[in-house]
Amino acid sequence: MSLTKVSLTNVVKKQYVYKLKAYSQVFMSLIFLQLLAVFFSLNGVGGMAGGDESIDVEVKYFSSDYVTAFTMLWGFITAILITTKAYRNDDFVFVTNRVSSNLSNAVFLLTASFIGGITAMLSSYLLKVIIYYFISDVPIKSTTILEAPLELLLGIFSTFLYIFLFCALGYLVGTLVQISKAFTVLLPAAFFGGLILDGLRGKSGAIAYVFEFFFTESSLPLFIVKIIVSAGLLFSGAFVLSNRLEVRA
Amino acid sequence: MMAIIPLLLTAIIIITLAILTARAVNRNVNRKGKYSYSRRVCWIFSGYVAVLLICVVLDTVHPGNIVDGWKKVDTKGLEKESIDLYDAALEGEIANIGSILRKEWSFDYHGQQLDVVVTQDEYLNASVIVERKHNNDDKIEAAFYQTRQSVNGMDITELAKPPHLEIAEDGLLLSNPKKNKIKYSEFTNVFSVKQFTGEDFFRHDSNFSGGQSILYLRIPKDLELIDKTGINLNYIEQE
Amino acid sequence: MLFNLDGTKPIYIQLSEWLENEILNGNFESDQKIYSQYQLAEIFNINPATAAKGLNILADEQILYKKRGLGMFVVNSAKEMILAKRKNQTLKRLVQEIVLEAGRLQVSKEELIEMIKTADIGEAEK
Amino acid sequence: MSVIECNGLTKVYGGTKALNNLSFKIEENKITGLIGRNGAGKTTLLKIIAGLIKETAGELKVFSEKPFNSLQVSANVIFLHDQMNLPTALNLKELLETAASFYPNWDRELADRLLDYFSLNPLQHYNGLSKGMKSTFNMILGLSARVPLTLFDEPTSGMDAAVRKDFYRALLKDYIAYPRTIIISSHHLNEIEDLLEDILLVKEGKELHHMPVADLKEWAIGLQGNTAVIGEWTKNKEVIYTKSIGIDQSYVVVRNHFTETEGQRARNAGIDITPVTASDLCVYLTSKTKGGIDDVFNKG
Repeated sequence: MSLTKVSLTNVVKKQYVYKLKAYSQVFMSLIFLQLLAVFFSLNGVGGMAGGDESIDVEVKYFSSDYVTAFTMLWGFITAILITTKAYRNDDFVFVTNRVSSNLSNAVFLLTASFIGGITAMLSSYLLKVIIYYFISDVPIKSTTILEAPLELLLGIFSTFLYIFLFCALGYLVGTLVQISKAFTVLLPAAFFGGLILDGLRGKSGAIAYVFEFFFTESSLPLFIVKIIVSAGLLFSGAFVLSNRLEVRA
Repeated sequence: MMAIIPLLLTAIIIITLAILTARAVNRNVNRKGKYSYSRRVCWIFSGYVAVLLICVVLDTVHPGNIVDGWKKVDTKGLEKESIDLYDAALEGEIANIGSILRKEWSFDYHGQQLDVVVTQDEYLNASVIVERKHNNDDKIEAAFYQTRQSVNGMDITELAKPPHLEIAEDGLLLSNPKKNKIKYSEFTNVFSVKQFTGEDFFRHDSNFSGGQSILYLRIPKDLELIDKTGINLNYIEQE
Repeated sequence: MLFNLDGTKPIYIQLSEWLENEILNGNFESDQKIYSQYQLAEIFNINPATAAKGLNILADEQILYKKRGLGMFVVNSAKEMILAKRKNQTLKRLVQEIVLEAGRLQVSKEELIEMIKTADIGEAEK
Repeated sequence: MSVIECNGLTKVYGGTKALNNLSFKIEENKITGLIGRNGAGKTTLLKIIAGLIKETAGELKVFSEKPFNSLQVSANVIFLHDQMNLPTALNLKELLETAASFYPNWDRELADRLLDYFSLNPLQHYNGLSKGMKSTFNMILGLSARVPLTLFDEPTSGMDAAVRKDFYRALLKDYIAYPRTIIISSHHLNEIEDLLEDILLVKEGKELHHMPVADLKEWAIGLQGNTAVIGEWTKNKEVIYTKSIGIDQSYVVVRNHFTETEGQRARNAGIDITPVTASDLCVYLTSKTKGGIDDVFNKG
């Protein structure tokens, strides 16, 4: 029987198509989490009361902050999920090597982030409609898609990048855990330990710095560069670490 | 820093939930069905997206309940406007900024003295500025001026009512209007948009600007006003 | 299956004997093409290499001859060769065993010869 | 051409050597039986060939390439075992479709026919299958993929006798039609013996024997008779297995170096000479002691 020649791109493409189907359950959890977030958001994300002797003003704020935050965490969890044995070894049934497996995972996560970004932004309209029709008896100030289409696009894009960053982080975390189970304890310990330490010292440490590094960047081009570079580093780290990882039953 | 802790707690809850859903979904997968699981997911997901898109449409065509008729106002000019009004009032030039005159009263009064009393509240929600007329015409003229009030950049001046004035026996009774309550909701951008539009990240910046309210009294030349309740009566200096 | 798989003889020996029987029974004439190793493998559910080994035994004994690219064919004198071989080998071995068993049972040679003589020859040979 | 070349292959798992300096070669288009006891390292070897795990020392080449992380090897090898991690979200039909997209020689018709023949519901999910049905499905995957090197690890585990028979026949027919290199590891040597061309016997991670399966039958013989006589006859022979029967009888398996006349003389001395079946021989060869389980009970 003559040998088959395969190219990496070809295999990655096939694996990607395969993963869209095989990992489809992650999109069910996306719907679930976004609906849950919408439910949490119905109470509003903040409020203000003010006024003087002649007038009292009470403002309640709604936004899809929760939905976006939930979706980012979903990306994180999804990325961890696909590094677990149950998913990782799926590749090794068919044609693969570690590079193609990682690449197709990255492309899958990119797609998932994009879908997550779009639905997270669109779900703010679901939130609005529910509030209009079922919740609020007071006037609402909002902008429709027609008034600010660019803001929607901006939202989709930046949310997509955020989710992808969280995916990259999750992928690295998941890969570390695959290498050694000790990381399931070490990583959360390091994270929470760092937070508590910062809290005790009353100073902001590395975690807060990382948080600010992304979340307070107001220049879009710089933000894009930051995300791409960071996600790239996280993925490369995961690629390098998993390249010697054996398939264990 | 402390603000992160509740955020983390929610995160933990979400992670647990997500894992549980993933598990539940996994178990669900093994059911035999006429259609494959991935296809069912595809349908459910398409349904979800369709609902979201319908909501986008509903939002654009949404007829009522939107805060309408509220003009936008440039909050930067408001402060200057109120200072200007006050200065103009003290200089007796208030009539020249007549566009913000909200209400006028006119009472006949023949006495020599008049008690000024604030009823109900302790303070009157307006500065009282008094101008003596050049003659004694036994008439007290009052006018209520107000600069624009705004909340979050929207003009709500119309919603504030002018104070209540009444001449009773030997006294001018002033009272604040019935408080007007404004309740409304605002749909703000998500943080990942605000970050780039210069809005305050993760916080909802509210601003309320009450504006300047002035009750301008023109009284007969020799009428003496007696401040019974300690409101500050500002008399316009006259040469 | 047709063969005794747990049997004492290796499969390829059993296979060559089966082919010999086929020839003896007249199922294959002189110069007729015999089964290929793949046909045999399929018939008996055995590895083709094993089947080839069975065929090669007969080829080595020149009961079959090879035509390049065409397969194996039965030689003219195949039947006679098989019969001669069986007499020489099979019968000899059987006699050996009989003698041995007779020794164990303390049957004398004369007695044994007598037993052979009286054995019913009718069905076995014809 | 050698499909697999293995030199001094060693694999250490947590301090123990699953494979210990193993060397062999597997030729193209042969069906080889990988035989050994549980824990002999069969699965480990197959995993290394399939590129799932990495050797600790030594070298193994499949199609002249190291299989670990080789896309070329992966494309030309399929490894079926009873712990296959097939995605839970896909039903059997989709799994076959996916396999078809990965393997260019995939025979769709064969896969569908086999699925139908073995009464597997294409809408069912792999996880919902019984052990035997999983094995059956693995077999369908393995046969339909038509890859140059097919590895079956215990392919018949859980299958009932009828399905096992069908499997052997299907394997052979497809092999005859599309010759390729196949390695089967199995406990049921007597069942697969006839399918095999070669046999690779491993014991404690080492290669014991690698030879055509036909030769295995003549490789050793069993001698039975009076213990003293047997002892005399087997003095300078390579003894593989001994067992005492009754008071003074013994059964001993030795390497078959007997000539025709020697055999004759042994028979005359009252020794029964019997062939040893391949599967019995493998059991004897791979057992830790020459006496087998009996040694445990023979305290004296």
